[in-house]
Amino acid sequence: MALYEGIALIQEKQAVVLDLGTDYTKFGFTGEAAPRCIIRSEFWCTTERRFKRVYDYKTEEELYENLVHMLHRLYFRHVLVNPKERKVVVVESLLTPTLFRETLAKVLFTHYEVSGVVWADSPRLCALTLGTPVALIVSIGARDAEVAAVVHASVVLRALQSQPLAARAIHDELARLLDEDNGQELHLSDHIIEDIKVKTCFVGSRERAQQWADGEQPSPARSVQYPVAGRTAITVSGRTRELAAKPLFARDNELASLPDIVLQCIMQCPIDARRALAENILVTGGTAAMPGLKARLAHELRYLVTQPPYSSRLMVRTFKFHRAPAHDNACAWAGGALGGAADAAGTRATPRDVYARRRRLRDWVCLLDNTPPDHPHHAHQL
Amino acid sequence: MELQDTYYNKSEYVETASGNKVSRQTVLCGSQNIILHGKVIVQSDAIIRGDLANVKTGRFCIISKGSVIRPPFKKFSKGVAFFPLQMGDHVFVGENTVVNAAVVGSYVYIGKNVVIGRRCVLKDCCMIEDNSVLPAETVVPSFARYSGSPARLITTLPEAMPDLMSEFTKSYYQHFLPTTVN
Amino acid sequence: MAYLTQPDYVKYICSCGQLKPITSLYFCRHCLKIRCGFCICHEVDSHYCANCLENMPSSEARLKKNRCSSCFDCPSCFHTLSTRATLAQPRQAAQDAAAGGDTKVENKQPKKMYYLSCFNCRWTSRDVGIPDQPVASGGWPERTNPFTTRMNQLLDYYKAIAQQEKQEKLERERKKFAIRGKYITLTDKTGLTGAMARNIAGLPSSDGGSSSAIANFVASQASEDVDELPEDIYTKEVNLKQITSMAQRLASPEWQPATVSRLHPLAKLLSVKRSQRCRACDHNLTKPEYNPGSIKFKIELLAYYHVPEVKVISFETIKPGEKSALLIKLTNPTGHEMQVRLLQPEDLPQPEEREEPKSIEKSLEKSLNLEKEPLPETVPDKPSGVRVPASSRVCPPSMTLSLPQRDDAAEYDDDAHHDTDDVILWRKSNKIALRLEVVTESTVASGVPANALLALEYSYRNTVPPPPTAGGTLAGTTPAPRDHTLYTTVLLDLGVVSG
Amino acid sequence: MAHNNIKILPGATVCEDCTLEGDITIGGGTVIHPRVTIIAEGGPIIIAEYCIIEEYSTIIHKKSDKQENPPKPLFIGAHNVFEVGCRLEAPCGHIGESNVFECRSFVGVDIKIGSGCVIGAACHLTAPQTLIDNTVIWGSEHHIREALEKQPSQLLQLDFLSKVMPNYHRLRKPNVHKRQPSRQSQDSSPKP
Repeated sequence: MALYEGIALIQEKQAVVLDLGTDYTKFGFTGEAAPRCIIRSEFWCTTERRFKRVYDYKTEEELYENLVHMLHRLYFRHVLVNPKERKVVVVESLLTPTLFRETLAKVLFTHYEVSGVVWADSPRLCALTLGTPVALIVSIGARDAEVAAVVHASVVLRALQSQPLAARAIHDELARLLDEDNGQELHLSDHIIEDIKVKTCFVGSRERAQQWADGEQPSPARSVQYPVAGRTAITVSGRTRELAAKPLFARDNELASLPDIVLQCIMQCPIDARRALAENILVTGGTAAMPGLKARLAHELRYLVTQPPYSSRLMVRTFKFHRAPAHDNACAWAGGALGGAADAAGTRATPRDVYARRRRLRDWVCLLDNTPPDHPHHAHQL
Repeated sequence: MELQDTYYNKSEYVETASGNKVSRQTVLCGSQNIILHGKVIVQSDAIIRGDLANVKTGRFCIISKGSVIRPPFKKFSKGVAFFPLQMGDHVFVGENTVVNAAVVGSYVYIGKNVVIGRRCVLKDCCMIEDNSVLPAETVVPSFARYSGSPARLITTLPEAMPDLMSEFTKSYYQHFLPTTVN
Repeated sequence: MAYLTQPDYVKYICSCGQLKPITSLYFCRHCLKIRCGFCICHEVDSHYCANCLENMPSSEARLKKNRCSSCFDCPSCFHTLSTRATLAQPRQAAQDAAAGGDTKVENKQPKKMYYLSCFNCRWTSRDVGIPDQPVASGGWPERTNPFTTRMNQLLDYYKAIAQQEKQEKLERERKKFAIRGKYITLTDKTGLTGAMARNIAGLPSSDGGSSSAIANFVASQASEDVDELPEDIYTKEVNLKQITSMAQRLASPEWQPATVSRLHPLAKLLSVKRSQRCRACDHNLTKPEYNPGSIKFKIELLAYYHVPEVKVISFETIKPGEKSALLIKLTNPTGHEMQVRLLQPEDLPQPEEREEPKSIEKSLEKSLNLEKEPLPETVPDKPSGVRVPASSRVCPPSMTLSLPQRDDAAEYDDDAHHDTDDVILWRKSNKIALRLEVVTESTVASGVPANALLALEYSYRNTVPPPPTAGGTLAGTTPAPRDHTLYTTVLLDLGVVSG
Repeated sequence: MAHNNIKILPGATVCEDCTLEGDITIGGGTVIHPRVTIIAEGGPIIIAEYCIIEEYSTIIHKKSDKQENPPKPLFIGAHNVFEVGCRLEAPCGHIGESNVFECRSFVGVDIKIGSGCVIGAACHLTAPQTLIDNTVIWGSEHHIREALEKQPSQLLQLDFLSKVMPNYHRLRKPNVHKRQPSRQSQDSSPKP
């Protein structure tokens, strides 16, 4: 008997976990503590003779080709396994466009002939890395910041928040500030902007941000001369270093800043979960690794909750934060690796033959999938 | 596209019995240590440093204008040794390229303005794109296409690379013609 | 070679609809169809290290996480690190050892010590304080992922839950009725973790025998403290050379060092040799030799060796409403004489709609294989319905051209036969150069890319014996090569329509 | 063109197939390979001991408008290596010791270079900047890092070259008879 079990273990190939982010792709095996590779989501395009981003697409066909090339790079250059007959755990946002999901499914099932795909949303996967029953996941990635409440392993969908407050917003602000610092339009490439951000920028404290906003000039941090190939060095002033992440915390009448959406998410959750959520916050995503960002968010939350409109409607005063057993940028991936390994038999995967017959994916927004099983509607179906 | 004819001044080039065409405007140091295996073209202002160590090329190699073929040295605890430089058949070396490699295999395409660092090993069937820099002791595997500075693998080459390269160098040789001076 | 350094002037239309130069196409001798990298199946054939060119069996590669055990990459610039030897000063060593109070004879001779060094950016293993090693290969200290312990705890916990859930399910099935909790219904339907919710939510599990992994599990503890900015951030000078770039951090996903002093040599990632397979008939199209240094293939069914090659020699500028000359060269790469006829693309016979599902035996095997339901489609969707817009038309001559087989010895006969034909420019061994005319509609706007489609009908001699079961060939008879008439279409890039 | 005043110190190996123009001093132990161009149009160039200048390298002391009179020399320290095809343009000033100018690198006029620096292959430095000691620049994006220690000296290579090159090349004869600079460090190295 033991022998057969052994064979079964060998036969069930370790699944791969794919987190195809806007800027960076995380790819590796289930059950491992870190992805095998974190690479830019781009591939060498032979016809255009340049690196092309996966998310640069206008048509479904173009996206299909991009994904084929990207996955080819991942499978044959980094992870070095046959895609065929192997399961894939896809880490996705709950707000992934349907076109993208379906095209990815098509690529995985028909082009790479994977045996099954587990579609898993990133908030719940992040929560898996904590093991707590309740968690508030604040994920700040490349394009969007998403706040999702995970209560007993399900996402409170109506409280889901998303705003374009992430790396892109910081990069735009940083580019603007650098132009100001140097008195000219620099037209720096994205890579250089990112490098300046990573090497010099941080998120200053709330008090100092307030001072800057009020026109007071707190003594700025040291400025940096950043050398660029083929031109004079760029001045990065202390103010720029400190304020590049300002757009994330800028408040206006719409109350759409990062701390605002966190509070709104808590507010829209069931009343008995709110306190637990506020005491189980996990800030993740690549941008969350920016020095001082988590601290600033914590201070903003503690301050804003005492201000209207939250002071009267949200009776939460303590905020507690978790530390996930993974780097910020690979947290959702790590959750995927855990979930995928626990579910080694792949009971939750969409098998290829099922996909081939039905040609559709489950989606939480679709009534076919989110109707409870005992709903009378099901009687009309097969 | 088919290759166009390239013309050279007949008085400038020396053609040997084995079909090598070598410009008189080259610097062939230590020519007794340089072996060109036939139908090799060495264009003007190319330098081959046979004085440092032996240099051997295969058949149908093209050494373009201004390129430098230089055996690499290595330091040991007891002194310095220059290694012989070997080049296979059907190798193209572009203009103003510096080759410090230890071994260049067959069917290798090296673009122009390339720097091949000391003791690099270029296996058969690889391609280094124009303006690339290969740092010292790089091993370029077969069917790899390298580009950039420092050069990295960007993509792979077609499986028919040996035939493409041999056709290219042969037709280059056939289209490398003396001007008919009247 | 021109294929690699120039834009693709001639593109073939693959059977899947993609436009590709002939060098990136394959020819399946069993389906007699052109295939491309997009519509074939790639497989990992063997693992090897691109630096030391050693093969590694795939089981070992899996164990070593696809990393070479002797080669390292520079963590600073990603170039391959070189091992360098130095002679350790014995005096120094003696003094160090003196701390242990044991100065022995072996300290007398200078000892060879090795360190890793990068020839590109001059990073060395000494930069980050890694001690020199007494052996040239290996022995470098390995780091462990700081998160591994916690991840393993979590893993055990979730595996235990999954196991428990499986048992419950079995029991439930035995009892023949389903207990559905209030919470589970919705999550179970959509979620990966839905079933785990049952446990997390503290719902009673059917039996108390929950494993120790579950009982001992401690969930992550949140705290009010967050990582505050370091005090000196407003006053400290930034040294850009001490901070790592994104690329340097992500090169080691487990550690992601933020400062240069934490960089560590990266074990070199292995490369793979790929073999490629036709999706329609499962036959190999290419299969490389095992030896990493070899450029030979065991199987190499390239279009370049089986399909007549069309090359543009030169062309006149395309002008609207005018005729221009086009010189092309045709090459027969096969070992058999080939009859080629040029056609208009619309003259091609309509190809059969769907590809035949392999040989009988193959489909039989598939139908017997019950768990493998007949999958409707393995060949991917046509990436784009490639409707090739052609600005011009080629006027093909109505004659059939005969191309002799490829003859490597003939390469050395330099003289081409210059025919005085209107169409045929010259013939040389297996090559023929043609002068064609290109007609462009007067309605074509200037400035648009000029191109023309050209269809080819060619004879192809297939030397592959037919599958033995299919025709019932008698044993002993050598299967006669079969001749086929095949078609292909090429798109010629003729620059830009000029005004 | 001002008349050439080439001073070659004893122990230097200078190939005849070179272009040397202006007031140039070449230190003992230095090796100059064929096809090197050194032009001292803006003032003298002084190359110290034990430098290696490889094929197609160009060193130009550029003329400039704010030239002092008499013009200041361009001083190139000892143990510098100029690899194949590199180009150094400097109006005047001082290049430190033990630098490596890798193949096809370019150093423009407004760049100050300390000691022990490496200018990577094909790096084009044009913007004004100062390279502190042990700076390493590489790649098309001009990545910069600081090396732990100075670049190792090339004395062993020089030893080899000065022995081998006279067998194959026509050399320019040393024309300054000065006591040979001390070769202490070289003598200490073990003989092959």
